[in-house]
Amino acid sequence: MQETLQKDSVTQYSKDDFSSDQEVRWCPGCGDYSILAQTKKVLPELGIPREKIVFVSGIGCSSRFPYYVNSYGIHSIHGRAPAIASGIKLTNPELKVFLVTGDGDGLSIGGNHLIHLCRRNIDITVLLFNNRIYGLTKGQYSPTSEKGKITKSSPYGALENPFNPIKMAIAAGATFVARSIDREPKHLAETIAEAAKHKGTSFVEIYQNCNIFNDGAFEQLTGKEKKDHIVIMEEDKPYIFGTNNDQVIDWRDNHFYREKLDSSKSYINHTPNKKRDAIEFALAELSDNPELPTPIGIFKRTNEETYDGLLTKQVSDVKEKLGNGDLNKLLFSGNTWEIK
Amino acid sequence: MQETLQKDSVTQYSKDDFSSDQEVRWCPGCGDYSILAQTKKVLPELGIPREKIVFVSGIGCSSRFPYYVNSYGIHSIHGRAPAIASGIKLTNPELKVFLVTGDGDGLSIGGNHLIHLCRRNIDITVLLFNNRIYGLTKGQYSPTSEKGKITKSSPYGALENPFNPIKMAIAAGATFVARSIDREPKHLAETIAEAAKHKGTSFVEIYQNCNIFNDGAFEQLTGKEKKDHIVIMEEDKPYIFGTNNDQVIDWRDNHFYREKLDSSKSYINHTPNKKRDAIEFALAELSDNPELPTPIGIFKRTNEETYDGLLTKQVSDVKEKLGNGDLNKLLFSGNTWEIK
Amino acid sequence: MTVKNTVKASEKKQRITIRFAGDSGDGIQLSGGQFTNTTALFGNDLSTLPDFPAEIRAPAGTLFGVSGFQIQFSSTDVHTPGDEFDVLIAMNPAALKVNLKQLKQNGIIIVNKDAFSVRNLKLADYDQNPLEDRSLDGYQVFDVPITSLTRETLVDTSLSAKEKDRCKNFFALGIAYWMFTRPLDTTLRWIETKFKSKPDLVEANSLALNAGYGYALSTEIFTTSYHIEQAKVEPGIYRNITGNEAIVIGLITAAKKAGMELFLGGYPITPASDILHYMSRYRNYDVKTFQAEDEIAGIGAALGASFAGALGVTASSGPGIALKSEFLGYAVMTELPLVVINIQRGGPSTGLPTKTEQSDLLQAVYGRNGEAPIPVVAAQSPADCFNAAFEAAKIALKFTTPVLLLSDGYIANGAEPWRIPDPDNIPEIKIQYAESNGEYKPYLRNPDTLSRIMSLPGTAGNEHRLGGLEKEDISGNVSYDADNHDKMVRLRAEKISKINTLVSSPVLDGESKGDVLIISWGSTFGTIKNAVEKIRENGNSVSWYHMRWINPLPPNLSEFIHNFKHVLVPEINLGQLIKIIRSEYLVDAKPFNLVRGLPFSTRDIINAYYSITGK
Amino acid sequence: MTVKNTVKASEKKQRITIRFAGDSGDGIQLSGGQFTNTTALFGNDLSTLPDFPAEIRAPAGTLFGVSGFQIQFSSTDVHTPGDEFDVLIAMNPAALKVNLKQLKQNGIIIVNKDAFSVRNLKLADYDQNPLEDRSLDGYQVFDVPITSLTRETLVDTSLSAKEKDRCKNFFALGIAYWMFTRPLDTTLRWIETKFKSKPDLVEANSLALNAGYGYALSTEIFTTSYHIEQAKVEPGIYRNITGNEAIVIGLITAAKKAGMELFLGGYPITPASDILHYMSRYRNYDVKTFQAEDEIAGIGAALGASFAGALGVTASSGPGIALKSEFLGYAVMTELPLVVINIQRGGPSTGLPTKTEQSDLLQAVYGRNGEAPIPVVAAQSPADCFNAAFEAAKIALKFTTPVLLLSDGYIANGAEPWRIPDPDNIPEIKIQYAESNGEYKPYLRNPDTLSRIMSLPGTAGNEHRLGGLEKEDISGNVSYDADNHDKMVRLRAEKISKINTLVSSPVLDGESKGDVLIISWGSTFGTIKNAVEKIRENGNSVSWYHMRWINPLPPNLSEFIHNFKHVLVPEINLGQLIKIIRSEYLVDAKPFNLVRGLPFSTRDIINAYYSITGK
Ligand SMILES: Cc1ncc(C[n+]2csc(CCOP(=O)(O)OP(=O)(O)O)c2C)c(N)n1
Ligand SMILES: Cc1ncc(C[n+]2csc(CCOP(=O)(O)OP(=O)(O)O)c2C)c(N)n1
Ligand code: SF4
Ligand code: SF4
Ligand SMILES: [Mg+2]
Ligand SMILES: [Mg+2]
Repeated sequence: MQETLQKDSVTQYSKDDFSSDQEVRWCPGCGDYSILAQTKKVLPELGIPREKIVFVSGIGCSSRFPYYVNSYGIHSIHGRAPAIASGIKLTNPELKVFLVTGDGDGLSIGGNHLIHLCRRNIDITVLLFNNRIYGLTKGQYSPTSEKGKITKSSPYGALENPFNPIKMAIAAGATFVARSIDREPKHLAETIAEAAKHKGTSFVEIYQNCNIFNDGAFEQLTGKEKKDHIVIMEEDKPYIFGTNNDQVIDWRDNHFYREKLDSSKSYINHTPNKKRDAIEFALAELSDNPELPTPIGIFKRTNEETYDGLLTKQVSDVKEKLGNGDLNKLLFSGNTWEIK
Repeated sequence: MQETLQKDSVTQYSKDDFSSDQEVRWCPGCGDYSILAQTKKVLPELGIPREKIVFVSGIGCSSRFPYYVNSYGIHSIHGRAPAIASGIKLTNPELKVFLVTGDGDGLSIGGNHLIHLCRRNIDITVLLFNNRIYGLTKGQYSPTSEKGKITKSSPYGALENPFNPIKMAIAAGATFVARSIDREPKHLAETIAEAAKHKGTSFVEIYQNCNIFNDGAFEQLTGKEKKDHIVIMEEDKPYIFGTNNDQVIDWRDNHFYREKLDSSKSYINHTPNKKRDAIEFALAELSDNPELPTPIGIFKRTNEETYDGLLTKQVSDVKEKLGNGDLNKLLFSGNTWEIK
Repeated sequence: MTVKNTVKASEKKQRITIRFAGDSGDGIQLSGGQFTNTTALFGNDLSTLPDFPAEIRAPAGTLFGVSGFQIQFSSTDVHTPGDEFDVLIAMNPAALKVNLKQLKQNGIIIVNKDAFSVRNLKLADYDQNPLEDRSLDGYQVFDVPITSLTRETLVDTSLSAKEKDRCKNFFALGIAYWMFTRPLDTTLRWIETKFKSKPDLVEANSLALNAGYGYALSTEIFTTSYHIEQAKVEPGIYRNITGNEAIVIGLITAAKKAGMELFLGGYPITPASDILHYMSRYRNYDVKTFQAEDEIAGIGAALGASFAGALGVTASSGPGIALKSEFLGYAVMTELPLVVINIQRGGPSTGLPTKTEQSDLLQAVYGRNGEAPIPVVAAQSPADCFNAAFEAAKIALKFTTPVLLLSDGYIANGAEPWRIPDPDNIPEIKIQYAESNGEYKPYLRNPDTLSRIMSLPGTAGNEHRLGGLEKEDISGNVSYDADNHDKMVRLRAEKISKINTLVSSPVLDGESKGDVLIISWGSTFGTIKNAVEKIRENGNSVSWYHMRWINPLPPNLSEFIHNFKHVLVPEINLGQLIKIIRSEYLVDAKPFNLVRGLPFSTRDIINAYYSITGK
Repeated sequence: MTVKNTVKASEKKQRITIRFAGDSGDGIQLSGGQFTNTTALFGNDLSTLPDFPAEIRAPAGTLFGVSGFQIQFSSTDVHTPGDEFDVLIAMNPAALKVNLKQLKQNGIIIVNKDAFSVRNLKLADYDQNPLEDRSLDGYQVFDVPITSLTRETLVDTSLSAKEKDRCKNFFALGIAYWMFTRPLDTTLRWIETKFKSKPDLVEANSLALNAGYGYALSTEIFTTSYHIEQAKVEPGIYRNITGNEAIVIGLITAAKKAGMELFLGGYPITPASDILHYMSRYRNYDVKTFQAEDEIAGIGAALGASFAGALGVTASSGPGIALKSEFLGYAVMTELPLVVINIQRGGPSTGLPTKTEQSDLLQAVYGRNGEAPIPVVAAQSPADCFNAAFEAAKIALKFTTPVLLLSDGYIANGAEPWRIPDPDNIPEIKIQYAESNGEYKPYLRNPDTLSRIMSLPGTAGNEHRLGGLEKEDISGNVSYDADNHDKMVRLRAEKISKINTLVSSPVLDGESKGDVLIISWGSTFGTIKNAVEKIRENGNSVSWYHMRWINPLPPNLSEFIHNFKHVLVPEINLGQLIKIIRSEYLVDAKPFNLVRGLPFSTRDIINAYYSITGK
């Protein structure tokens, strides 16, 4: 698709060309602003004409996103964005389709559609804004809220284990899986750009602060000591981190361990571009473990046939085999007889 | 729960005590018969009175199961058995709840409910009959059908990658995850028994032959050379298999490899009882790889708090703190005033 | 087998109904299909109905495992597969037992005598062999050892015993061909193509067919054959078609005539699955089918496809349609074209999945939150599904609206000859898209239809966003304004009423005043047509109005509905259309309802007529 | 601050409506709540309505960010929060702009003058300062520099500037207390408890409240205070209650009276979420709440809970109810008790989530596949939600059926005083379970109610299976039999009609014949009551029938519905109940509809009355 689009003489867009005429109506201070800004920064870099971009969302604060981007867009119903997005992409594979969703929209009511999208590997870029809360409905716990969390709907503490969205995306078969943070604008922009360029279902979990109902959910990862709690995964490099860049995580005895960096030793390198996912799965587990840093960056990126690609091919194969559909043939097929 | 139940003087049941008065109406030769037989064999061993057992299912050939078991039962609607089962278990934690579902019922329309059940770790035993086809609706491909499969709804071949149910259950957080086969009655009975005894969400994928619409889907694993294609996982033992018991799979360079057994070497042992799941995930991936054997047995078994247990505790904690609910208090709470 | 040449009688008949019945494994559907093709090519009018057991493959010989195929054919018009049959071909005791009550007095029974074993009799709950206990007195019974005769016929072939037995349906078919003077060539040709790669099967099946024919011709058992002359039907080229096939072809035709791709978002469910199956074969017609993870994703993908410029379609049955309710409301709000097909079955809930019913009408008209009007159109017969589907698509596209197309299990699986229209005579469906001028207003309307003027992704300058929150008139921006909401709610309703400018009202059959007006809809068409003819034959007067669009209501109905002493509304539900009729026209219409999972019989309607008139 | 002691006038009033308005951050809901409590304890009858912006936290000063709280209080009966208000307290220009059109002529405006900065004026789309351009002539405007006065009052406290500013709502409240001669003590006590752990906030807020009161008392700006006498309401103990609170309490009471646990399967959605929130606090009442992954799982879990012996409940709003359609049909088939609450909001689709509407009635009655009758009951006011919920639960349990309880955004968030019943006088809900005898027939019915006689898991010997396929009468086995199906479809319908043996018909208000009969349902109760009183005060006659159960229809309506020249059915939709009325009674009822996302005003109804009578 990328090729086709680049053939068009794409105007050199600026960030502002992607601002719609709608007033942005998130709470002041909401992390969604940063994600919007970075996305609008990335869009001109893709070299895709504005009219060939479609943003699809569900319902939630995050899902208001399409209103603010000057492209085609669909603000759909709660949890169902993957269905609509799939229909759009399969109908017109020339379009670049983004899907914006929240931890409630994408993992609670919409969980099934999302994993089926990943499984099918339709060429759609998913941005999941994870603020670990239902924002729009004013603060109930979500499938990514921590156990014990006290919210409007859990006055005595939530009893559920949270989902790890990265694990789910990997298990379901997404071919590009990454994580970033609203407060790391540069990393965020790069990650969105990489995801957007990937062919196949690309899934990006974005940690996002809801300063009204779940302020500070990612405090550790965005505060002063954040460098001790984040490890940025870079291809073919070991997992080094820490305020003084002196920590590393390494894979031993089938687990990741944290240790002090010893420059004389060699460590496992990050290699996201392969088909088997056990190590990626172990990386995904790190964020569940308070002792270990949370990885951000690209967990997995593999090149596989897309559903949309296969469908296009199937259509042309069948046309080649059976000839272009013709109404006469359609109507007069089967056993016919004439009455005079 | 087990304790409570065992206090009842449980009649010594036989297999037949669990046969209902309904005629079994699967196609002759269907793998479901074997699963029914093994389940009815296991039930008496659990020492649970028949009236405290509930079988809940969705819709599909597999989901007719509850009609044939003489216990309480619910044949619900397509995909929704986890919701009903959760409501039953949370209302009466004394009940032993089984959930019977198919690859369509449990992974297509019901995928979301199933992963949320696993995440919550409600004490329910899930038996997923995977025949890689929609049986009841007469043969469309399912989310576990292989790519390229030709069926009624995919005359030119299905374009989708299949789910790996074991991966999904692990990623979602089920605390007991296992696989067995309709044609391995002994293994099947043992696996169902272990699952039934587990406290928490136990998930068993059962490969099941649909001899009408997908005959031979598991040919390799049930045919003459099956021993070359199955590895039976046993706790604290290496993964040895093969018709002559001379093959092994071992973990090296972060992958599983197949090799000839060398009795002088030591191999990785199967240790399903731990919290981190990367190796289990790698084991789950084996069945996607035609070069490697398909593991059957228990992938994972960990002991974690159940949602039902936590809820019971929360209810009694709150009672302790606030006193038993009393209608007078309920009605006359808040700002009241009297008009004379 | 000793064969004598005998001279046999030949009788002329106007109309015959045959029921083939046997185990699911007996090839009943195949025999029925062959008889149908042969009969169609012979030039009779006809109508057929397969009748599957609910179980996939019930154990052989059981009552619930009986599979049936019914065909009515005639030298005059045929409207239904027939209520009762003249001939029952029963391949085992269970098939006899299940079907006997619908056989006419003195009707013909052909049984496979070999299948009346003790075991099979027990499976069929027979205490005694009905072939021996005189319980079949009053019928013309022909007990033929079909299995052994077939084996004998094939004794020289290389087939296994099991394979030989599987040919016995052709032997039985051969008997039927002789009895109704049908030529064998259509079926012989079919056998040749079908088993091309297995010459021994071609030989065996052909032998069996010929042997059955020969047996009937030569033995003394069968004395009379029947002749049914060609029907005087409209000249043209015909094919036999089921309702579900006709829907598929109708929609593909509509998409082609609109110059669009067709996109079906589906999920299997009885009795709608065949729409997904048939549709998936037409990739070369730019038909994309997407088997979604559930019904919600199915309609969602279809709606996304509509947004991207395809004709979005989704098909399901009761429980699946219920799941689509929320998305239907969204389609109303976004005003995107969409065809939603409901092949109704017995309800509520899972109900009777393989049976027919008309009980989803009020759900179709009202089953959504908020004021969410959706046009509803109902097909009346298998072949008519083509027109209904075409019209549904046309209205969806012309009025940028979801349209609900109602069919049901009876006409979805039933078949009848369809006079194939000349594709060149089918008018195009012209759609007006907005110009690419950077000033696009997504809720600007065509003043005639009140439809939105759409613009597809890819159109530079017309970038816009749709959503489910209330829209500001014209601009389409989100609006919480009170007056705007009232306006939009009324605009959406008014748009649906405008559909009457593009579709024509049904024509009243009969006088525009009188004693009785029957109002009906959907698949009861054929039965009621029969009944109306009979009532008139009996010298009574009746007028009949069969509705096509239930929403909006047809304008001409109000012109005469008050001119009758009695208004009778027969429905296969507890009274749904009648609620709408009474409310709209304040006429004291009376219901006639039977909710048995089965089509009405002609007699039911005639009785209802007499009971309302007190005659 | 210079303060003079002045002698002020005091005027008696019968009825006052005040609107507090300001930014979401201005503490409007809090001030309103305090004014309400004080007024309730003072002994006036009252009714309140909060009015939130659609956005969570809209930027300060914007028009769409205005939050409001309205209260009507009186020395006589109050039925609604009032159409227009006598007093508007506006904390910024946007609040003034948004609310001015509903202020009565010559009404009182109290504004925070400090907030009328250029920036805020611009945000509110004012070209000129309305305090200066004479556009408020015709109102009594009091422009008080509330922010600076508050700051001045708190100059000696240790609070930050921001914290000080947050006290300004108490200053404004103080003014209101003076103006309507309310005592300060209730609020002072509340401040003490609320900020127990922060003594400096206790001090500051109390100071601000007193200062506002003192300011109004002493300055010459305010000349008149108003006195509204205690209402003569029924003696008893009262509390103020919102509709959603009342539903929660009503259901818990029902569960207790039935000796059961209560299980709520929920999923958040505006405006129903508060039911989940409130319910989750009552763990010690054996209330289990389960926040499911979606609405379908919510109803499914509730139904499972019912099967296991709890009172299963699920609550949602339009789009969520649509998703539950399939499960509702399943509940009909399995005949399990279930209470389903729909807090209606503006539709279709996502529509207007924070606005009110009555447009889900036909969905409630008809929105399922197959013949799936469900009783439908509607609450009429916040406090009435208690009775409606209790009755819904009772019927669900007594008739083993799902029951749909309709409320809406208006009464869900609105509040009014509720005379608390004596719990001991509330009768028990007795449920008959089957004996444990090994002969259990799950579809055996109680001959009076036609309800199933249930048996809970855990009961030895009564093991049985339920499901969504058609059931054989009595045994409950799966049955594909045609006659059985017809029988069961009718039995399920008949059961619902039997509910009339247990609930009483509404009483007709007015003569049983005459010119005009108004028929209404749900939350329009208060407004229509006002209107009916006004119409009668004007010397005109009108009768009024407010329905509680929409399905089954109340038997007494047929006794008088034909005795009126005009039947008027006002609804906040395009006419839904009226469809049922016209169809059932064949009466030419006329609709009155406004679909503005808002409750009717009394004037709307009066006008509709005059327009139908042509007076
Ligand atoms: C069918 C349906 N159910 C429920 C809702 C109410 N609802 C709207 S958004 C939302 C959750 C939003 O959470 P999330 O996706 O995390 O988005 P956020 O607001 O946190 O960005 C819910 C429950 C709805 N609009 N529709
Ligand atoms: C809402 C709804 N959608 C669709 C169906 C039709 N349906 C019944 S079973 C089934 C799939 C069954 O597949 P699976 O769960 O794999 O069970 P199997 O028959 O293979 O055991 C489908 C699509 C239904 N009954 N209800
Ligand atoms: S509620 Fe939270 S997520 Fe929503 S806009 Fe406000 S800060 Fe952002
Ligand atoms: S269709 Fe397949 S799965 Fe269903 S009963 Fe028959 S053999 Fe079993
Ligand atoms: Mg969120
Ligand atoms: Mg299956």
